[in-house]
Amino acid sequence: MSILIDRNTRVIVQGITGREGQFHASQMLAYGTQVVGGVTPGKGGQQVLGVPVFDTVKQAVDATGANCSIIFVPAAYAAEAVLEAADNGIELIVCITEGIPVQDMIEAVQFVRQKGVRLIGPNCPGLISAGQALVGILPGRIFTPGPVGLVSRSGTLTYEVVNELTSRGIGQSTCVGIGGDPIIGTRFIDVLRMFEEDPQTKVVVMIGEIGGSDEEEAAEYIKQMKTPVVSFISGRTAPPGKRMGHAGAIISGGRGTAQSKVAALEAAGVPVAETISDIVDKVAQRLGRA
Amino acid sequence: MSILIDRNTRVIVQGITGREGQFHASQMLAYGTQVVGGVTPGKGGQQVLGVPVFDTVKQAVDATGANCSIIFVPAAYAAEAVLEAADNGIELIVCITEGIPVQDMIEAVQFVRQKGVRLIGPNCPGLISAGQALVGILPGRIFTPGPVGLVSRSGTLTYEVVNELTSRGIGQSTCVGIGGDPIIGTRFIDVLRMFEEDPQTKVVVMIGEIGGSDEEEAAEYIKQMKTPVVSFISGRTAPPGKRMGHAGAIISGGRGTAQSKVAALEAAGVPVAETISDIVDKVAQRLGRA
Amino acid sequence: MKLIESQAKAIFAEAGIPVPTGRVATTPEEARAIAQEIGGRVVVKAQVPIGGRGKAGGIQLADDPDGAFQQAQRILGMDVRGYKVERVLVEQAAEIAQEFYLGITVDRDRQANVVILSAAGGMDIEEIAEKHPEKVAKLWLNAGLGLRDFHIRQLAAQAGVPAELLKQLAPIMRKVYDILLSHDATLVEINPLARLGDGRLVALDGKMEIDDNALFRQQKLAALKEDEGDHPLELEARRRGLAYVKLDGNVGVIGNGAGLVMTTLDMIQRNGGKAANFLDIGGGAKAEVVRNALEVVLSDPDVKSVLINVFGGITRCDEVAQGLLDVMRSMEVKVPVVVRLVGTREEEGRRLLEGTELTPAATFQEAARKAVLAAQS
Amino acid sequence: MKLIESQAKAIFAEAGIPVPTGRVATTPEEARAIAQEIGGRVVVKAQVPIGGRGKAGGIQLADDPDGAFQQAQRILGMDVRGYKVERVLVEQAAEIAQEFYLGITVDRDRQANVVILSAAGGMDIEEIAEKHPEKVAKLWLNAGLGLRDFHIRQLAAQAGVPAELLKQLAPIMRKVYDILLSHDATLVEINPLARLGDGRLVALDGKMEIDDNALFRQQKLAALKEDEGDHPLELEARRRGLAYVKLDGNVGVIGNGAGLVMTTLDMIQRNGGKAANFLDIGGGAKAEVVRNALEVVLSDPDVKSVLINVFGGITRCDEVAQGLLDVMRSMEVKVPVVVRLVGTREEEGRRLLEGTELTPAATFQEAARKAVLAAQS
Repeated sequence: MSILIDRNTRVIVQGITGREGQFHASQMLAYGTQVVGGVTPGKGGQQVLGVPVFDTVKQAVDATGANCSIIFVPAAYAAEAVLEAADNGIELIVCITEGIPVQDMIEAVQFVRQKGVRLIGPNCPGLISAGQALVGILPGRIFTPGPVGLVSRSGTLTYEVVNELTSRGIGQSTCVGIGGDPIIGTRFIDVLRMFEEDPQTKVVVMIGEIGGSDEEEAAEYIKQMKTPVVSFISGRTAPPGKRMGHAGAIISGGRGTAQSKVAALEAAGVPVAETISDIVDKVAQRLGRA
Repeated sequence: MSILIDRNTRVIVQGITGREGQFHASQMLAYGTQVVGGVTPGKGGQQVLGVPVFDTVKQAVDATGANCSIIFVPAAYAAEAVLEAADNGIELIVCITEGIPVQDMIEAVQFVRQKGVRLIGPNCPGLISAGQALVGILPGRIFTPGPVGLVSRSGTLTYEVVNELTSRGIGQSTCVGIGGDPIIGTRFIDVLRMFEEDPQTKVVVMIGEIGGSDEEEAAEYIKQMKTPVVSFISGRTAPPGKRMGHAGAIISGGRGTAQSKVAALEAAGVPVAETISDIVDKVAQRLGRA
Repeated sequence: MKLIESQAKAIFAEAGIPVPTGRVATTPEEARAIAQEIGGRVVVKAQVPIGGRGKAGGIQLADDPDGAFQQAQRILGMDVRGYKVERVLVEQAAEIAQEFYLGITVDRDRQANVVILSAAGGMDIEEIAEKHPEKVAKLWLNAGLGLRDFHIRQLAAQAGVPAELLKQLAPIMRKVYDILLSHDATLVEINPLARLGDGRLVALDGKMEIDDNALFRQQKLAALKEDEGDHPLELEARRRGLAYVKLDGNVGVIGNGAGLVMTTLDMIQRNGGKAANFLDIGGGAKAEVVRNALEVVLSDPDVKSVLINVFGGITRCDEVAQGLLDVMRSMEVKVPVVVRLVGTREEEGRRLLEGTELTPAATFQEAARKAVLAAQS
Repeated sequence: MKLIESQAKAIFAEAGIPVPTGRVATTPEEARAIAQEIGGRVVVKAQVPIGGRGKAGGIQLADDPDGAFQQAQRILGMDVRGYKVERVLVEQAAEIAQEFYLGITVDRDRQANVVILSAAGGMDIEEIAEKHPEKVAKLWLNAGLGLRDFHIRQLAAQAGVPAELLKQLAPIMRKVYDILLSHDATLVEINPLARLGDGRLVALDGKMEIDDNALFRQQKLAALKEDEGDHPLELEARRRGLAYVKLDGNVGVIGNGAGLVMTTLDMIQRNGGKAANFLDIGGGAKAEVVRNALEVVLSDPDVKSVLINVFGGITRCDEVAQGLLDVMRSMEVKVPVVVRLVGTREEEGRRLLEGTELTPAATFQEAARKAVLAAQS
């Protein structure tokens, strides 16, 4: 088991003829993901990496039976790509693109929700179900199947954790990068709910950061979870009012501080690790492998 | 039992301070309907017929716990009144107003559907659950409780049928006027589904007319219904291209003729009455009272 | 209400959709002057609110201003399926390379606006749908989302419109949707949307239908309403605020409720007669409305008898009776009037009519029979 | 990016929202001339991208042009919480009867725009929410539906805005929402929205925040971007396309991934040091980007040591190493540079850096410790 994606997920790549899209499509194919087609307006009829390219998502879905789409479309057009996927029967949309205007995303996220479609991202590394499928830009080679589910607002930081988990012989179920933007399709609480239902996932690692209140909201939910959660919050030393790389990583009006998040998590009985090694130690403990 | 409304339905009247709104509110109260308040922007704080008037639907719902709204707002503002009701927790909206612009209704009907709210009308007489509640402008005194469910695009024609049913000792469960506009919130098929689930309703009378293809669609559904349906179609002699009173009663591009509807219903095994007396005869037959 | 070609094209041009250079003429002289202005070959087109003018000879080419004069002379005054041509549109003639169909209309079954695009333009959309169903692309719009670029790509791909035309097609489609919403239209159609020899897309013919219910906020369009080729009695009824349709029989009909009146027409036919009109006085009509209704019906020379069929719910039978009495007292009624009044204040209504020349009827069936007989005698 | 009062008010005025008559002055003479033009009493307001200017004495009334000159003279050059005042807004003084708060902003938790209205204007919205929570009305908008009249009535009723003001308030609210969307704003705020003695509603102060991600389609606003009071190193980094934030420590930081870099800052503090900056080179950075990053960090005189922390996923460690080498070769690096490279092409990267003056570190912890020590020595 795993959440969101597995061996049977049929993926199309929106923006497959671009540099990023093509490179990561090849990485996904190499990982064993069923990449069944791509979409680039005006390039329909071509073949890229052995899969057909279509002008529209509709054509791609009709021809390939895809149920998942990953988006590498430039920021100015990415929200529209999300709308197109949601409007044409795609069930899971993964939007990698960074820098999408907030108002575009508000519309897209609301539309996607109305359609009952799941959107991961934007401004995220996507997700991977270890040993099964990669729909994203995560470095597949560091992952190994196992009992740890990860959900994170930060890509590289997660790789650090996964790398250490794997090197200590602890595998992963699914790792979901939910993205660093203020407006995202899937939040911690959504993924935690899925991990709670997943028999493979025995421990969850949640990696948060400053900005917003998703971690606080998640803390409330975790109180009633059966699966143990280990957390980490980055940005404890970040100054207020400054965007720390991610558009969503900002303390504004005194809200969204690391301290507030740590306090909420600890109040919910969730251990908050101080360092990356500490995260892995705490996971090992909960798996009885300390 | 009944469908859509009963003794417990809590109704507010949007446009209660208008002539129409106030008159019909009094009729509904007289019938025993729980009219718990009214809404007229700018007139909040008044009392009409012993019930409080509010400026907004939100205030009315908060104060009265209403779950149903009936709209007597002028055509230019009626679609907005539907949006307001749907956006504020009303579960059943009955829009009496005639003459609402089509594009306004397209937006309203789509929004209502998205919200999972039920809209009856517009341009309809509303509905009545005989002996329980009247949410509409139907003449309550001609109804008597019993086993016949009615659904109709035409008000007065339905009263003719009900009058004759009652005079022959055959009562009614719920009578729903779905409205004479091309864009309406609830169509034949929606009401048929509800009657099929209603234990009180033993026979359904469906009164259609020229325009659109709701009757044809209903015929498809009736094939699998257990409750017998008797139908009537008006406008057999109507010329093409002319609106016959109702904005929705028009044969255009050769579609929406009475002949097409009669054929579809007969093909589905639904008896189509030739006259109003004939409707009542066919109902009596099916009830074993012929 | 329907807008004719020249009206629709004026709206297109205002919105920035390319249309051929041209103007409306009401005389051959004007047509010549316009052709002179335009220069070169022109097309002279009858402006009537009905299709089939091409087959009727209402569209003609002219090589020069004198030719335009002659063609206009021939077309003006011509009868196209019952409509007399009073105006022609004189336009620069176009060299057509390909014809597309583009329309947005209301789909009542799906409760949405539907965009229709086809690479087989020039014919009626029904004809295209029948002959080339595979070439007709349809897409139903979500009102909140509107018409987006991906919709346009989807439609173009499905209809087989060449990709190189997308850059011109996309803004035209967006404008057509804007026009639909801003003009409260239920149909905006460009057919054909032509690709000319030089590659440009131009709206060669257009049609619009405006939602009558929205005319209160479409002042400019409402002003055109009177221009429609409706029957004079329909215009008069509209002025009096009545829902009236002229029909070709001889039994005048007045009733309350569209369904009831339609059924009354049907019953008249079942009894061997034919209705002269549809007239719905609506719910809760007062005496004044009834009087207006009867006056309009009686002013129709085709009417040989009148059937008044009222089921009193909100409508009070005594109000209806009073309205009838008012007419009987103020004018000489030369045809038999059969009256069926049932429901609210039925007794009071009947009592008011006792002793008048009106023919009472107890049932729907009896009323229809009596009215038909009266018209035949 | 934040727009200051005068910029926001120019946008309000263009949209038709009433604002006081006034203009920006950069000298006392200009202030006098503007006051002369306006006539009567004026208010002279410091234009700085930060709150609290009132308390700092940056807002003053003047009875006549000479008074305006004097107040401008006093305010121009003043320091408001670290910002030097270079411009003042000279405006007609208003006789305020009541102050409202009106704002629309992005609520990231609800993933929607939220309209906020309060009858207790004049204070910060946080202060209003704290002191008068019952007077703050909020409404989250559906993007498809937008801001409708019933929303406005709902907000006004909840906020206790008198009904007689609705006629003025409704168009202002609609315009604020239009401005939010048309300018890609994440905040449009009018505070106070004042009812004057004569009953008119006027935007007396305004604030806007523009989504940096949307500046590519907001040309006019993008041109204002450089005006912001950012640190010169931040401006330089932005020119080079780098996500850089100046901080007040002495350990320069470069890493890939926002979370990784934030954690690096946190680790530096855990080890008793303090970072001089945040700098994320992002995913898949090439040598060129690394070179740019190091150059910016090294140009900061506060920097006493540099920590390069890279986890190679898409980013290749050899590319990073190459970028570092390029800098080492082209300029004299005077501070110790600690490098931790892990992941993709880690071996190749380390090999490239062998024999250089760079200090290698194997772990996150070791890297942070070494960089902090180096900065302290």
